[in-house]
This record gives sequence, C-alpha cells and structure tokens, in this order.
Amino acid sequence: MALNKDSNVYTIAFATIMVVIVGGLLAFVSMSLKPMQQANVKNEKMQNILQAIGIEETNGVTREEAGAKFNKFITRRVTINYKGEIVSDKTANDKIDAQDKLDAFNIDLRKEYSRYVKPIMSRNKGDDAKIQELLSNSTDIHFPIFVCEHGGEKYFIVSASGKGLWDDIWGYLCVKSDGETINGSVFDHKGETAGLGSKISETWFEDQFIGKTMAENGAYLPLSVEKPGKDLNNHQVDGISGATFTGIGVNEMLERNLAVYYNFFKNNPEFTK
Amino acid sequence: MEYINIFIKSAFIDNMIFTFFFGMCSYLAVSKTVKTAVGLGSAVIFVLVVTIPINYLLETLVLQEGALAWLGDDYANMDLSFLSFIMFIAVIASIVQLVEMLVEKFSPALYGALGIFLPLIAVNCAILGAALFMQQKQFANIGQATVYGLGSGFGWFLAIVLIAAIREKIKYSHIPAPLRGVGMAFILTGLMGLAFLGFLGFEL
Amino acid sequence: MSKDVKISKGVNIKLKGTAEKLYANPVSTSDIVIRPTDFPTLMPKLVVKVGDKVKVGSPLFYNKENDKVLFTSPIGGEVTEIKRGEKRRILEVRVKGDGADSYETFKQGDPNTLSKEEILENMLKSGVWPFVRQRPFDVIANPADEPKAIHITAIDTAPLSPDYGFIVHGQGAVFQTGLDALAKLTSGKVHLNITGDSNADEAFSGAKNVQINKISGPHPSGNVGVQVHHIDPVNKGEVVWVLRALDVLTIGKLFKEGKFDASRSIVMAGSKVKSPKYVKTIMGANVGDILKDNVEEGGRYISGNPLTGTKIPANGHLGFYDYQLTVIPEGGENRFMGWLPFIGFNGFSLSRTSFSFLSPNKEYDLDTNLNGEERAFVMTGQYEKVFPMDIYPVHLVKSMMIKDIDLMENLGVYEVAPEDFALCEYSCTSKIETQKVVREALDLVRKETA
Amino acid sequence: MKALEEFMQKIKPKSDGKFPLAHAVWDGTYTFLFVPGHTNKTGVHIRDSVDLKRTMIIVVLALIPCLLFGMYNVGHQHFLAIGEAVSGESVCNLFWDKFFFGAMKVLPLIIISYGVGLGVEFVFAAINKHAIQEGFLVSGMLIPLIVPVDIPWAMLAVATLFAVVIGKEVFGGTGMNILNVALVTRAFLFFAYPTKMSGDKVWVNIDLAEGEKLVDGFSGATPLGNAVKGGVDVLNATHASLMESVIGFIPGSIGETSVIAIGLGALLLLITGIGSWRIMLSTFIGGYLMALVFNQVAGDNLYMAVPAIHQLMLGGFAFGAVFMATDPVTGAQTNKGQWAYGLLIGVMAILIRVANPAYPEGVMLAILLGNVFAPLIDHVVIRSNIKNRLKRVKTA
Amino acid sequence: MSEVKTSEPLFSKKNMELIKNPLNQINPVTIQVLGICSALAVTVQMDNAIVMSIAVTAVLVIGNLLVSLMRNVIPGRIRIIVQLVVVAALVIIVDQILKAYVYDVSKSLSVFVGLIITNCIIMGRLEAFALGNKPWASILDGVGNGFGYGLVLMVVAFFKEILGSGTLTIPGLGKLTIIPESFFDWGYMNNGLMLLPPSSLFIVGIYIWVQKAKNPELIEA
Repeated sequence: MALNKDSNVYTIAFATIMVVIVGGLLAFVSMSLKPMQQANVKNEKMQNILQAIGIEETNGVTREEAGAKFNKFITRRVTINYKGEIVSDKTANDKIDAQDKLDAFNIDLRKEYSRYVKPIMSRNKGDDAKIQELLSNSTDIHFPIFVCEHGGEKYFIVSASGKGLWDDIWGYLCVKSDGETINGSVFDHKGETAGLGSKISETWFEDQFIGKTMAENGAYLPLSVEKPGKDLNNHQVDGISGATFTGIGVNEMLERNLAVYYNFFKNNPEFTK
Repeated sequence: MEYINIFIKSAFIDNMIFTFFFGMCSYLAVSKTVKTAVGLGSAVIFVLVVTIPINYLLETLVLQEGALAWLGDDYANMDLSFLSFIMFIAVIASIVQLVEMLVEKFSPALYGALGIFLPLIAVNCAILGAALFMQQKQFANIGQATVYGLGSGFGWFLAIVLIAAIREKIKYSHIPAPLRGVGMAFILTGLMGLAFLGFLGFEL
Repeated sequence: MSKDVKISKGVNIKLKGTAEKLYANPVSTSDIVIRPTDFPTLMPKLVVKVGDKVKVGSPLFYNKENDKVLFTSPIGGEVTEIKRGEKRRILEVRVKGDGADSYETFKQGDPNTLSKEEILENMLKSGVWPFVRQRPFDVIANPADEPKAIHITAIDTAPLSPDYGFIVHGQGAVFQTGLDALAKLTSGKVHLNITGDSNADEAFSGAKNVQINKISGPHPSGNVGVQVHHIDPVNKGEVVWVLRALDVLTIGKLFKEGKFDASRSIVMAGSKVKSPKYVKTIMGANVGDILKDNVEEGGRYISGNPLTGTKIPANGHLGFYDYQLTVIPEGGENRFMGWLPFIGFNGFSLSRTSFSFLSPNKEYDLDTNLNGEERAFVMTGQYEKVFPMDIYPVHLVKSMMIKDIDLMENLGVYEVAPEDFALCEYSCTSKIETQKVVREALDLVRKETA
Repeated sequence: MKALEEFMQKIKPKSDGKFPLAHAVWDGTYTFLFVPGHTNKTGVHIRDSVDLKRTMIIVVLALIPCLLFGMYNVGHQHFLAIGEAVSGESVCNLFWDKFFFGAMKVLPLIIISYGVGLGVEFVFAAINKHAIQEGFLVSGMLIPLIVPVDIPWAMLAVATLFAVVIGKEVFGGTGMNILNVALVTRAFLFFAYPTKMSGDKVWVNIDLAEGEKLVDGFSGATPLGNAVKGGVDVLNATHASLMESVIGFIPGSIGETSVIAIGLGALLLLITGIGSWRIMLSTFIGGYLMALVFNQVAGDNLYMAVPAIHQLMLGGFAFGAVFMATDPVTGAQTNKGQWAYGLLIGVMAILIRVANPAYPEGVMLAILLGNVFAPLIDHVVIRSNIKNRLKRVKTA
Repeated sequence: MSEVKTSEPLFSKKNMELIKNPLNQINPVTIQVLGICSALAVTVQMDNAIVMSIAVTAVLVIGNLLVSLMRNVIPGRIRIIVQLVVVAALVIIVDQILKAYVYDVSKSLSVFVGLIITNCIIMGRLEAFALGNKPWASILDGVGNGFGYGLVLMVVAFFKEILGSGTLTIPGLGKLTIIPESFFDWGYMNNGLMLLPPSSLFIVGIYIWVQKAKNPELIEA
C-alpha cells in the first residue's frame, strides 16, 4: 500500500474515523444496557425497603422478585421535609419516574445526609441547639415514607442515615400504624470495623428492634443501643460488644431521623389511619 | 473545618497508596532515592491539583446525569456518564501534555525538577483513580474537589518520600535474597500501611 | 593569627602503666625490620636482596606507584631476610646491624636557603618523605601535589601515649629546621597544633614561620585529622599534608646533619611493663631488646597505642610511625555471664553500664578481650559521643559498609582517617571493626576516584 | 562453672553438621552463659565492656518493676471485679493472693512470647548461619506487657510470629528492622482481633473460676475509655484521678498502668544512657503541648479538657515514651532528629487519642507512625549536614 | 515485520511459551511490577478477584487483537492515544456489562473497573507486543498475561477471604464456608487484618519470596 501513514491528512482521517466508530459503539452499548442497569439499582432499593417491613411475605425477598412485590405491597410513597410538610405524595399507580427528584423512591437519604446534614453538624460541632434549629428550618432535607398495606394493617417504612465510627451508616425501619412501634429494620454501613461495628447489618441485631417503641406516654423517646448485657426496657436494644462507637452512631442516627417521622405521625393522625 | 477534614481524610485515611494502591507501579519503581521520590511526588501533587478541578467541572457541567440542563431543556435528560472514563483520561493526558509545555516554556527550573516525571504521570492510575473517586464522592463545590486533589496528592507524596527514605536506610540490612527489591518494597508498604491505620476514623 | 580549638567530645581512657618522664638506659638493637604493611595501600618494589650490604639511608624498596618515594634503612649492616606472605606480598625486610653505622650523605643546609625542589629531592632520597602523609585517604603524600596547608600535631592524646613535649625538649633548633623545610613545600599555611590544656614545651610554643593553634580536650583531639577538621577542613578536591611533631625532628636532623638519623625516643608503657619509661632507640628496633627484663609474662605487645597500634610478637619490631610500645594483658578467657551489667568492677565502660563511671580518675587494667561478639549496628549515640567532627559517624560507616561512594563523599569521607574512629571502635556495642571498615573504604574511594 | 563449660563444649554440635538448628540453639545458649573469650585481632586492642547482651538485659531489668507491678495489678483488678476486694480498702489486702493470681496469668504470656520469638530467631539463625541476635530479649518482654491479660494464647503466638518474621527477620534481624517488633505484635492483634483488643471487658481478667461472679456494676473499662465519655470528672469518680493513675491500680494492659514503676525503669535507662533522654523528653513535651492545645479549644468537649499532665499519665503514654519510642533501632538516630521524632510521637499520640475516639491507645500507633517517619527525619537532618559541607566549598 | 513465515502451528512451542511465561518467569505483577494498583484493592472476596481477572484478561485479549489487527494502519504519531482510546472503550463496555449483568460484583469493584484503563499491563502489552506481532500471537500473549495477573490476584484473594472471613465466594457456587463452625467454638477467630489493605501487600510480598526462592534466577541483584 502506498499510503503515507505519517501524513497529517491520514492521521486526522484515522482519528476521525476512530472517534466516530468508538463513539457510536459506546453509545449503542450504553443505550442498550441502560434499562437493565437502572432496573438493578431500582430493584436493590426496593429489596431493602421490603426487607425492612418485617412481614413474612417480604422477608428474604430476592432482587429479582423485588420489583413485583414492591408494586404489590407498597401502596403509597410520600416525601416530607424536616418541618413535617408533605412535598410529594404518590400512589402505587404513579409510575416511578427517575426524573422526579421529590418522589419518595428517588430520595437518597445518604446523599441528603452528606449534602445538607453533615455540613451543618460539623460547622456547629458542640452546639446542639443550633444544629437542631438549623436542621428543622431547612427545607432541603427530605424524608421518604413508604406505606405498605397488608392484612388490613398499615406499615410505614421510614429511612435513616448518619455516621458510624468510620463512615456512613444507614437503614430502613418499619413503623406500625400506631406511629411508634417498630416492626422491622435493615441497617447497612460502608466501612465499620469487620467483626465489630459491621455486625449492625446482621439479622440478630436488626431483629432486636421488632416491637420496640419510640414513645413513652405520648412523648418522643428515642430508641437506643445499649451496652451489651444490660437489662433492657422497651426502647433499648443490646449493642455489639466492643463496638461502642458504632452504637453511638446508630443512636444519633435513630434519634435525629425518627424524631422527624414521629412528629409527622403525631401531627397527622389522619395519615396513619 | 470541612476543608481540613477533606484534606486529612484524603491524605491520611484514604491514602492513595496504603488504602487503594493507586500508582503503585511508579511508586515502587521511583522510590529508590529520596531525591527522585520528591520529584515524582511533587509532580503528582501538581497534576492532581490541576486536573481534579477541571475534571470536576467536566463532571458537573457535561457528564453527570442532567448536567447538560444549562444547554436547554432538551438536553436536561441526557446522561453521558458512561463516557466519563474516556473523557477523564483524555483530559488528564492532554492537561499533562499542556502543563509540560507551559512549564518548559515559562519555568525551566521547575521543568528541570518535574519535567522527566510528567510523561510518567499520564498513565499513573493515581491521577485517574483520584478523578473517579472525586466523581463518586460528589463534592458540593469545586473548592472541596480541589482540596481533595491536593490532599490525595499530598498523601501520595508523603507515601513515596517515606518509603524512599526507608529504602535508603535498609540498604544496610541483610534482606533475604528472594525478597530484595520489589518483594521487600511490598512488605514495607504493608507495614507502613499498618502504621497509617492509626488515622482511620480521624476527624477534627 | 592562631586559632584555639576546644574539643568536648571524646574521652581519655585511663590505663595502668603510664610512663614516668624519665629515660631508661639507651639500648642498642640487634636487628631492625621495616614493614611495607605499615604504609596503607603501598605497593613496594624491592631494590635489595638478601645478603646485600646497606648503609644508613640506603634505599630498601620504593613505591611502585611513585618511584621517587624511597624507603631507606635506619641502620647500616646486611639484609638478612625478606619475609613474604600470600601472593608473595612483602611483609618484612630485616637488616642486621654491623655495629659500625656508615651513612649515606644527603644535602645539608638551612632550608630557607634551599629551593622547594631541592628540599623535596632531599626528603625523598633520604627516606624521610613517608613521614609526610596526606588527607584525604591517610596515605603517604604525593610529592607532586600542591597541598592547601600542612598540619603538624604536637599532641598525642591516645592512651599511654608519649609526651611530645618531653621528647622534643631541648631540640628546638632541630625542630625549627624541620618546620622551615616543610614551610617551603606549600604556598598555604603550616599549622603547628599544640596543646591548650597545659603549657607546651618552648620548642613548640616558640616555633616560628608557622601558625600555632592551641587544641584542648580529650582524645582524639590529638589526631591531626580532628585538628584539620576544626581549623581548616578538607573539601573534595583539596589535599592537606599532615605530620606529627616527632617526625619533624627527623626531617630537621636531615637538613642539619645531612644524614638520615632514624634514632628516636619512644615510650614503653602498659600494665605489663615493669617499669614504664621513655627510652632512646631506633626506628624498626627489636622490642625484645628494648623490653629486656622489663616485662611480665602473658602480655600482648603492641607497636603503637592500644587503640591504633599493631599487634607484634614478643621479639617483633617497632613500626615506622610508632613512638610508643605498649604491653597489656592478653585476654582470652570465657567469662561466665560476663554480659551482666554492674558486675566486675574492673570492666571499664563509657556507657555507664558498669560502675566505672563513678570513678572517672581510676586507672584500669584492660585486656584484649572483645567482650562480646560482632553484631549488627544497634546502639546510637555512642559514636557521636567520641567523634569530635561535624560528621555523622554511624551513617558514614554504614555508607562505607555498603560501598556507596557518592554517599561517603557527601558524608565527609575525605576528612577522616581510621585512627579517628578508634574510639568509636572501642566503645562499639556491636563490636564492629570500624577502623578496618574505614581503611578499606578509603582505599576503595581512592582507587575509584583516581 | 568450669564443669558447666566443659559440659557445654562436650555437647557442641558441628556448625556444618546435619542439624544447623541444633548448632544455632547451642551457640545461642553457650554465648548466653559465657561471654566467649574472643580477642581483638585487628584495629583496637581494648574494647569497652558493654555489648549487645548487656544493653538488652538492662532494658529487660528496667522492665521488671512494670512486670511485677503489672502482675500484682492483674490480681488486684480481678479481685475487685469479683468483689473479693473493694476499692477504698488498702490495696495490700490479700497481697500474696493477688500477686500469685497475677503471676499465674502473666507468666504464660511471657513464656509464649519468648518461646515463639526465640524459636523464630533460632530457625532464621540456622538458615542464615549467623549467631543469635539479642534483640528479642527486649521485644519478648515488651510484648506481654502491652497486651490485655485476657488475650488468648494462640492469638498472642500468631501475632508474635507475624511480628518477628514480617516485622524483623525479613529485614535481616536485629538492628535492621524498621518498626518496633513489640508494636507490630500489638498492631497486628489490634487489627486482626479487634474484639479481643478493644472494648471494655478485655482489660481485666474475667475468666472466672467456679463460684466466682462479677460484682454488680463492674465495667472493667480503662480510664481512657471512661474519659472519652465524661472527661476528668469521670476519671476522678472511677478511681483514676491524677494520683491514682500515677500509682497505677487501674485497668489497662499489663505493664502500662503504673507511672511510678515506669519511672523506675526510665531512671535505669537514663542513668545507663541506653534510652535516649532526648526522645523521652521530647515525647513528653510533644504530648503535653498537644494536650494543652486541646485544653484551650476544648469548649464543651470534656475529653479534650482533661488536664495535660493527667493525659500524659493515662494509658500507655508513659510506657510508650520510655520503652518503645526510645528503641535505638527504629527511632531517629541523629540527635536533632530525635527531638523532631519525639515531638511527632507525643503530638500524634494525644491527637489520635482525642481526635480518634476509636483508638484511645493512640500512643502505640503514634510510635509506629514515628518509626515510619524516622528515616525521613534522619534523612533531612543528614541532608543539612551534607549541604553545609557543600556550602563550605563554595564559600572557601 | 516480516510476515513471510506462514506455516507455524497454532499451538507451537513458541506460542505456548507466550501463555506459560507470564505465569511465572515474567509474571506481570510480581516480576515486572505492573498493574498492581487494581490488583490488590479488590481481593477481599474471591469472586471479585475472579471477575476482575476475567475483565482484565478480556480487555487485554481484545485490545491486543484489535491493536495487532490495526498495527499496519495506526499512524505512528498518535499511536499511544489510539491505544488509550481502544482500551478506554473496551473498559467502558466491560463496566456497562458488569453493571447490567453482575450488579453485586460491579458494586464492590466500584471505581476499580475504570482503573483497568491505567493498568500498566494493558498499555504495556499493547505497546510492547501487539504493535509488532500477528493477531494470533497477540491473543495468546493477552491470555498469558491476563492469567499471570489473575493468578496473583486469586492467590491473594484466596488467603484473604479464607483467613479474613472463613469463606470462599465463587461465582455460581455462592459463599462457601471453609473454616468449620467447630473451629470457632474452639476459640478460632477470623483475622480482621486480612480484610484491611495492608494484608494484600504482605501476601504479595510473601508470594514473591516463595516464587523467587524457587526460581533463584529471578533474584534481583
């Protein structure tokens, strides 16, 4: 071949052709795989939410069946803000639209936490009152509620996130229709100590919350993780031996997040009916 | 405080070498003397501080889902994130090239110190790795991203300079023959990583 | 313009057997030996063979690297033995005296009236040149070099060492002649470094044509390398020549009398010497003759001081450079749990791990036991305490061990000689043969940078 | 002695024989019993009476007060935990019971540590055909003193094995290593078996015999664990006031609790000149300054407000500063460098302790970090010496 | 490049060497010290290591093939960029496929898939081998180096997972319990250090120790 490989024209032509081919190929691959990828992400989230309910039908749900079960059990998706105002309210008939950032399903509490809560907390470290004030006045922070109806009962799946010993921790809890009793929970973490803090995502830890309440005589009383081996009351669960700080993180997370939900349920009795 | 914490976290806790092994190839190859280690380490800091903010802008203005909204509503739903690998690496390669030329032209002294290391860096996974982590961490603003770049670079710099000093010291040691060179460097890095674990969970 | 140097690091090791400042009856020696091994890196080339008759000042061998540097006989007589070692390396040249010393004659005259070339030639031919040594590398100076300065130390601070002032007393004129000769050899200064701790002999303090510096402090402040470091350090590419004051006497005699007069006063010391005193003898003399009836059994004979000297047999010979003959007890016993601290009151230690630090003026009777086994470098701070230069001795020695020439250069290899590390070697917990390491490294650097 | 010597000579295995290990063991034992009568061949003819064995033994001697106190305290804390002793009464009650109980708990740890460590040393000495190096004499004693008394024996053995092989032998043995062997052991335990190394109950022996039971309200937490929660008030309330932490009848790892016992050891190290006073002093200065800074910015944080002196007396700070930071092999080796090194350790120790609540024992990690930084610190110091030398040429 | 010689069998001795050598003598990770970054961060579980090895091998083989096919048409001046683009495109495709089909693994591999782009093994092989050799040889070279990389990765993951978690996770078989429950009753505990980054380095260090002790010719001077 008499092609001059070093000529400018050849080089540019080669580059152009390559960019077109590569670009086209990538766009094609990306487009054709995108639905599956999105479904994966969606299903995993649904799986977590369903796991938290604590009813037999959804315990041990797999990712594959999560989509169908979610549609079956979750009848309503509500988003509230810190003040307890409803900012979005969808029913099972409303399709989940990834573009609707306010849809409860699209709220990522971990992101909300790192974007809005963390800066306020670290800037006002030590001044709890100010943190409380700033947080409750913030309308940026959204909280999702998923309503599940099953066997004539209503269950509310709420979400919580905070910081453990090393990194983020988060989870879903299911509240019974009385607005204060816990029916189930799932927790997860990004990097707690293996064998210690990482145990919060183990079933025995999660199951301890079943039946505990976050109120006493009509007043909010946060759930708390105690040192292992103590006598427990109705608001306390056994902590993990040696993982004091993860426990403290869980306590902080539960106290801060559940207070919002508790007040919401309290102030909107018609919602829980 | 926010910035300090980002810096500490990226430099000491999520140290690129001890936690993620980023840029290990050049870390192992260029850490035989402190002098060259300082050269390469500085070059990494330099390139990270330049490329991370640019990649941050690229990410938020072009690649992220919905990032193109500023072009008009039609583009608001575009998701180009699948292109991020190729775009980041392109940015890094061209910036390194550009920086090399600029430095050579305007600061021959700096070029003398960093020049030979710059071409090495385009394919140093520390740079791409930091860009990908920057994407994953979703910093709130460009300042945080830049501090992240600076911290990561500093962490890398520290790691390579420390191991270089140690390797100069252990020249006197009678290391078992099969471990001489690379093998020892691996174990050393592991031991240093063990010491650096003390930073885990550090927060001011 | 004189310079006072106070040295604080270092230590005087006090040993039993210090010599009285008295001369014993002079002894004549039956034979002498010149050892080429006394001169580091020297490659000797013989000019005599067994049976040859020699006069005082006749060449025995010369340096292959520089054939102008001659080594001559200190007595007149007959070459009786040439002892060789491995690879036919020459170890000893023995000359038996015939009693009637006949002298080779050399140029005589006031050095101030002679030219530099004449002085050089006179010194080279007569065999006094090897007294002139150089830094870096601690070898015999190359007469072709242009030294930056010449340093002469008039102090010996090593254990049991001779008092130069006592020996030189009354020989001021000869000494001055030697200084004058040396002064012609450099365009730089001639430094005479005298003691600042006490009054120096007037032969030293009254010397002219030189810069007199007062040095005070414990050993190794008498080491000329240490003095050079503090007065005018050697840098890469520079050369200084160094001598000891007693060597200058021999040079002075050469110019005064026109002959190579190898007689010298030495000190006999050490706990095994019955009556430690000074004695007049000759370079290379047989120590058996010198110590006759004056020594106890079971000693180690050292030509030189216990830190840097050479081990010699009981009928061995004094070294070329040595003005000291030391006899100390030979060690060699296994000691049960000898490592226990604070046990055995005699175990002198610089480290305060024996009670010796409580009685700093006590004199000790040390034997040659290694007191341990060689180990890797562990302790720090010991070398630094006894190494009075602005140099990191441990790091320098380590760089020498791994033969990293660049690093040695950076750390100051050009300024040191093995003798400067003698105290380091003495106090080394890890029992490393530091002087040997330094000597080998100096030879290596010299070879590589030649 | 003569008979023993002859006996040893009689059973001497050949160094090039079939059993190199046997020779290594024999040689190690023999040179321990008898300082061999080697004499100088070249170089100096006299040698200082100090050698590595003596140096190491002095450090071991310096550790004895900590060891004895630690044994007693193990018993004391255990008796407190089961209610046979009560705080407030004289600590000397049941003196021999406590001591005996503690000794029975601590001695196995010492045996394991020495057994595993020396075993590895012997094997490597046999393989490499070199003499046994004495470094492990000290490490073997340090290791039991910095672990919780309840540590399972197998874990201690694994950790010691790891530390001696990876932390030391791969560098060529004593004198060549980069990190302090005892600290590597502890760091290994800390990260490998966190449940056994952190938490409240591990610091006091609660391995109960039949018929014993823990008293109500027993916590077993170390003072630092308590201080995180409530600062100096909690310390004073839990029998860890300044005076009490100096004396040392408090929970903690075996050797570290009593500042007085550590002080006795420090005295011996300083008198003999084996421990660097520069490092000890600068570590305390660094820690004190950092604690002062925290005092200034404490605000509501009670932990930060713990008085600086009290901080230094708690946990392993004093023990680390005296016995570990001063390790001549892994510490900074230049005099100027030692100041920087000590300050770094002191500052980092308090910083990790306070800013990283998960690691109240910041000292140990700070010293490891100091070990990692030491070569660089020395490098900088030596660089400046080299620069001075080069400058001399230019100005000359 | 002369391409005259035609009749070499597909699995000739020379070609087999291309596969065999990178497993030991010229192992890219332990001997040539390439591609370590991505190799060590994904070794806490065996399945991650396996998927990562497959991904790297796939990119390497296809990249080698493509570059080898194009070796006569690539303009010399932009050849590095062309290689980079080829690799980046392949990696993106791999990433997309992982996200779609093995979501769990892709989650735990996170950014390390992207880092395959800067894996020095890949660029190194493209530049050093594929650019000058025929397609079939290039494929074999890719397979060999991919396996050499995977071997180290899996050895590290094997020890880390068994010692750290007591399990072995193999795609298709799930999490297998290796350390029996009874061990734990006896006081055995999983070694938490194995889950932390430094342990990978220790294991590779020991791997090199063993490898070079068995092959003394590999010892560095």
